[in-house]
Amino acid sequence: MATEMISLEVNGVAVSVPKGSNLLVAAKAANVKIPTLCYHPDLKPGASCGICVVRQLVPSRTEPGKFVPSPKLLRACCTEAMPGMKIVTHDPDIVQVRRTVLELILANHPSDCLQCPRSGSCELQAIAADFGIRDIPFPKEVVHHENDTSTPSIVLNPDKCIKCGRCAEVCQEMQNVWALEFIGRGEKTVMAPAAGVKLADSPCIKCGQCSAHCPVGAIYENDETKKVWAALQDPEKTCLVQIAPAVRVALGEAFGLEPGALTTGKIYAALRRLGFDRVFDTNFSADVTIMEEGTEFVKRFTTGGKLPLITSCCPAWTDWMEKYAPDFTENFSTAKSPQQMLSALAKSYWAEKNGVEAKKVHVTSIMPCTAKKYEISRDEHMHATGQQDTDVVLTTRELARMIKAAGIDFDSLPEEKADDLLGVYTGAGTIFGVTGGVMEAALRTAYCLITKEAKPPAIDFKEVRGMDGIKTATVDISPSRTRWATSRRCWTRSARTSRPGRSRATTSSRSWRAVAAASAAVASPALRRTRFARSARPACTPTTRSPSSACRTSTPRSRPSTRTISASRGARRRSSFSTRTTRSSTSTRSRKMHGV
Amino acid sequence: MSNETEKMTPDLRAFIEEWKDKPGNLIMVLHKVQQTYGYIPREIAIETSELLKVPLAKIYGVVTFYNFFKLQKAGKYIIQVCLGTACYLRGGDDLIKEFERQLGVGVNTTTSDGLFSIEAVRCLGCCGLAPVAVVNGDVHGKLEAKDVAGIIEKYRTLG
Amino acid sequence: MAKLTLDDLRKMRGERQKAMEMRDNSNKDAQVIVGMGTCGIAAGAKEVFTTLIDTLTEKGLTNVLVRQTGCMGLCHAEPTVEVVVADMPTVIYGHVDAATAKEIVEKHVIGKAIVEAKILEKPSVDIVKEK
Amino acid sequence: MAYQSYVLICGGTACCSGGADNLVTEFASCLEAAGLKDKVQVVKTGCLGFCEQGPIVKILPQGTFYVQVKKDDVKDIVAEHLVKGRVVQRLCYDPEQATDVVAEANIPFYQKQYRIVLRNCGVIDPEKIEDYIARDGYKAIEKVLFEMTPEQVVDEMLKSGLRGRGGAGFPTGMKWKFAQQQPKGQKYMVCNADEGDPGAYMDRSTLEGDPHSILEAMIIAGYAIGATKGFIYIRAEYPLAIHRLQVAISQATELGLLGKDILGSGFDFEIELRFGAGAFVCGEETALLQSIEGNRGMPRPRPPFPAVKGLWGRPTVINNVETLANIPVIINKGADWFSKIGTATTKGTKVFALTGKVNNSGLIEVPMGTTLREIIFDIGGGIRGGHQFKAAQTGGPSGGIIPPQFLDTPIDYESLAKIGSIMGSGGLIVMDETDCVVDIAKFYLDFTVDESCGKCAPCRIGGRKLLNYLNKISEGRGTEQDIADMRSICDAMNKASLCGLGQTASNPVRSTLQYFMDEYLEHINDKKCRSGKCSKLIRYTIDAAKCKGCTMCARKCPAGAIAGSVKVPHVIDPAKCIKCGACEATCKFGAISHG
Repeated sequence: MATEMISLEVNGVAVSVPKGSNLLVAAKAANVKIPTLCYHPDLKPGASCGICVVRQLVPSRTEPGKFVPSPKLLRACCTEAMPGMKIVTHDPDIVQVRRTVLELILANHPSDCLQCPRSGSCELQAIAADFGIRDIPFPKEVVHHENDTSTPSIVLNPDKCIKCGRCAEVCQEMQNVWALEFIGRGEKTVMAPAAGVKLADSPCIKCGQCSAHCPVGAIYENDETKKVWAALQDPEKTCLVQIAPAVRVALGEAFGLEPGALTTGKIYAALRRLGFDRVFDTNFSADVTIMEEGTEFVKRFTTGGKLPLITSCCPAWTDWMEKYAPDFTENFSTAKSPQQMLSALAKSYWAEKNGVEAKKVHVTSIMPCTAKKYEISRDEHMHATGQQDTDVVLTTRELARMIKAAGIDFDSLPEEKADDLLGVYTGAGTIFGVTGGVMEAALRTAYCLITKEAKPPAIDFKEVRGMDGIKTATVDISPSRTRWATSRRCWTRSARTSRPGRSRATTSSRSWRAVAAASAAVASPALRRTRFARSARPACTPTTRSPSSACRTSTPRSRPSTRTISASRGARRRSSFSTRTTRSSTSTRSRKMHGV
Repeated sequence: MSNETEKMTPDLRAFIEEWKDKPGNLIMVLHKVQQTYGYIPREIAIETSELLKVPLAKIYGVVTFYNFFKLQKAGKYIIQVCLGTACYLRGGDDLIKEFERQLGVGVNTTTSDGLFSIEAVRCLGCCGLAPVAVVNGDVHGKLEAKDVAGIIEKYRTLG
Repeated sequence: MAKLTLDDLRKMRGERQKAMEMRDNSNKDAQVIVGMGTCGIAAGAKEVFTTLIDTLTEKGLTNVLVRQTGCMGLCHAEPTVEVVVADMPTVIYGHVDAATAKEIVEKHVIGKAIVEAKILEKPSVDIVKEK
Repeated sequence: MAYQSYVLICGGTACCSGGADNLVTEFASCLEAAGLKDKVQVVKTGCLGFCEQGPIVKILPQGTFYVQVKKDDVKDIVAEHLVKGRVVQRLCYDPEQATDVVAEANIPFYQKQYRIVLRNCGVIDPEKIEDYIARDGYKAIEKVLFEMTPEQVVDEMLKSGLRGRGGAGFPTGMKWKFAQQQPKGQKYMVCNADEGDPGAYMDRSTLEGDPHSILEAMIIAGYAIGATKGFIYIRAEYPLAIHRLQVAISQATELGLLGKDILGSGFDFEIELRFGAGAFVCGEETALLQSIEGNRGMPRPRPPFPAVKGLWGRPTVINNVETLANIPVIINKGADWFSKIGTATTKGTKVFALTGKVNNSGLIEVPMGTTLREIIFDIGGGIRGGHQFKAAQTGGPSGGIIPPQFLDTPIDYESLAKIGSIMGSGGLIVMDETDCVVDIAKFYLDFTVDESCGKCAPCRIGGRKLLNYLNKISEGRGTEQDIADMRSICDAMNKASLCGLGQTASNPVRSTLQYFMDEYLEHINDKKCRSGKCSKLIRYTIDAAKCKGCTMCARKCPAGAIAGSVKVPHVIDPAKCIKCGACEATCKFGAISHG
């Protein structure tokens, strides 16, 4: 269906934009980029900063046929372009208003740009530079709050917050987590978890979407580069590093390469030059994960285990499930995430082979997601080798900073290779990096394992109409048909539908459950019908044999289920919350949700 | 103060059940909570969140947005001093200061004996009596700073 | 009560109108109407209301109706009391306290003399009666 | 035995100073002479409100009004009026129009108040639906439901020229029309009873005094736009109004005036109450809707307007209490009748909560076009305590301050806007020379800073900055540059804020800067507050002529700011003085004063 176009006038220029576009889009069509601060294209406009104001020309009341500037300004971000509209994007008055608003915001901002983690990528800094703000006429007033450093992943610095609300929007509407909310009113508003708790005690899943969307330095990833520098300097330590699939694409951007440019070989080279003793690739353990998960699926599929099988690679996702849908934790694969597998292998298999004491091995992993920082210490299973398996997690941004701090000229680095043995991988591992990749890889592996065919068919995922973010595919593992579902945005979906009687949160989590249940329903009859049910035996690959126990959160036989794990975590949290004296009757879910 | 554990009363539970499926119920339910306990206790907020299937963050977002809802238990006697325009012009501000001075606590805080808390409110609608202070529903009109001691004494005697 | 039809409503209006015009809701000779809005109550209208009833009971008067109404708008003079006695002009008293309430019953309702000093004006004409 | 006649003599302050006391004795002696002593009662009353024309004498039961009565006139009134029953023409307010009976209804003064909205307030028992019905209540729905199409109802509203009384004055009929034109389906009718202006309580009184008129109007509106569900969003701070509404809703439901198939017309309509929870910003339409939906009351951008996308995304009309109270009358008496009242652009009446430094504070209703002077001096009885009128404020925290030169401006939306204020919801605060404009601006800014939802940067930060500047000025630390900075903040707040609260929050500052710049400059340059409100600028001085050197003040001074030896006049060091006033209170000789 062709998009309906509408015509309007921007600065006297006739433009045509798709129906439903906002005035930012319309202005762009007239070669104007209206300055914005709170607006983010991923999110519903919050309309909070007041920077993107524009003027509409309205029919004159006194002189028919003539258009006059309306005294009121419109916000371009949240105003829909209407046919025949006449918009002025800038005049001296508009620019002055924008400047004053900016000055007001800056008057309440610490402006310690040099020490700010967002320096160089801060949207406020950029817009202040665009406007050439040299001094602020209004008295400076910064209300000081404590930073929230309770999680290993994310730091909240309320002093820098401009209350744009992006973090709450992404946390609530996109991630359906509800860890952050506007708390308080007026000038006392802060973006914080409910009930006065710290982020670690909130439903936060450490996914880092808030920090990724924060325009300023109010929410940022916990910087741990110092720990890595220290390890690199420690003569006692053998420093290993692993890089996750998604990093190889994202890092290039930090060095001004085209988005999507593959820089794998350069990253290996850079890591060696930073002083790492061995450079491994998480893709290797992604392969292991696929074998584990694929095998587990085949086992459950053929012998009647809990289905559908849900991947447990993403710590934010597992955290979310434990908090919001604990009844589904048994559906989790018991396989560890690739990061944890590689670290465990490094400190057991690799250390043994190379005659290094496990406790002298230091594993740094370079990951795309802040939740990985939390995963490494989330429970006892992350200490499979007797000490914490992964020592430090750095995000892509942190690695970029290390490379820059070392002065390494990234662009001109040669392409190098990763180290054996934990550095080789297949195509299945690589596709982990793309959304839905885990599913596809697991599916392909399972297909091969079940059908014993060497080459899986191409899998075509289709988005289910009306359910934004959910993909399904049907694979014919002759004669049964298995349905697969994956969600698009990291691990959850955004539900924008809202109707009376149901809050968005309810609608969204209900639909999610509906999908999960639906896929379970489809998978089960298939299971009964399959003739491979008894005959197919899981094939073992060499990689899964010896280190297998290190790669699982627990052995299948005596496994304390993930549910048990979560309950024990819950208990730990409960005891740490001192104001709560008696145990209420609320379910595990609510306790976990509320971080009690 | 608020670290005593409140239990959900059957009456409140029934109210929540009744309102559960009505659209836009949250604020009405919170009114009922506040009416029951005098503030919004944390445990009750959590239970309400569970019963209404509303995220706790949303409940706190709402509670902290509206002046009417309190997260701390207020004093036995709530002294509301009107700061509507008429009362302000006729000295409402001085009244507040006098109450604060005599009770030794500021606005929105409670005396250590748990007896009094002071609130500044906007227009109680008795401008003819300005300046006005209301103590647990009793209106005291046309007040002057010198009347403050008497009012405090009256309720202190009641205990 | 049963649901009204259009005719019921009209009939009801007709009957009540007559009763209101007679200023007599239940064959009473006099009516004492107390302004009981928030402002009136804040200024002490409840006390006035009970004093009126008590005094009437005390005097053994059963032919006087005491009823409430909303705010007349005379906030500076709350509490206000309107007294309707047959053969006398309708009078509104302002700043009524318990003592005045007693006086109203004794002097105005019984003695048919207006109580001094606290009389107010009706703030405006009645548009419902205006045709 | 009742008296034949009653002579009411206004005993208000103004009339007494005009000689009302003499009139009482004069009447007594004249009546005695005429032998009417036992037939006529002479009563000295409270203020009858018509102070400009005092002393006033009113004769009951005829209701004849005599103005500017002098001692010599008394014998004429007794001889002519009380003995012969003839009106004394020359003493009537307007002798031209005087007929035999000059009743108050015929005197223009009493038409200064004209009660449409408040027609039943103070007349009916609000908890008796029968009382309301007797006063033409639910007559309008008879007409609407049985004789008119929804389009005709909307047309009638458009024709009447009724504009929203919530503040901005948007034509009510237009609002209804937009909602009516939306595709069929669930629509909502909302009554905005979240009256938040400090010093305004018109809606509360209306709801308390005449709740059924609001229900009736909502049924009419629901029928016109095609809504079957209504919500009344009311402040939780109004328990009595809530109670009376609950009583009214249950009575109306019981009689079948609400609910299914109203009066057998086939039209269904139900009303639910929703409580506010103490947020001024929820008076703003979109914030109000957020609040009804159970959210934080943060305004959202318009368009889309609620009439297109309102509650839960459905077309919704929001009218405030006063607007609604007009509607049954407009239907009953017709749009033509209504549109004859008021000015060219603004029809009908306006209810004001008249408070502040005025003698007769209260709730008044006047036809649009009445001047501020008439309201303050005729109806309000002038300024309290013989003080001077300094300014009036309309529109509460969103409004502006009106200086004396505009006292004769006829009140309507346009003319108030022209002089830098707004109609607002109806707070009308009168100030005298003891009020300081900087202090007033501070009061309103303090309010809006407290009540800002915090969403928009211009309002959240700008409001606080303005308040800080005002504090600085009131403490004598201001500079002229501050004024320029304040102006640019006002401008940015006005133009870049999302909702009405933010856009208008700077109005008290803008208008005081416009009309009382000299006072701001006095605070800044002379460190002086002429009204003595800004305590930091007060200067205590000792009159050397009166000071006996008793040393009491020096001993009392907590700051050690007073120096002097025994029996020698003392001196206050203004640098040390903390303006506590202890010295002034202590001095037995009245030697210490402040200014």
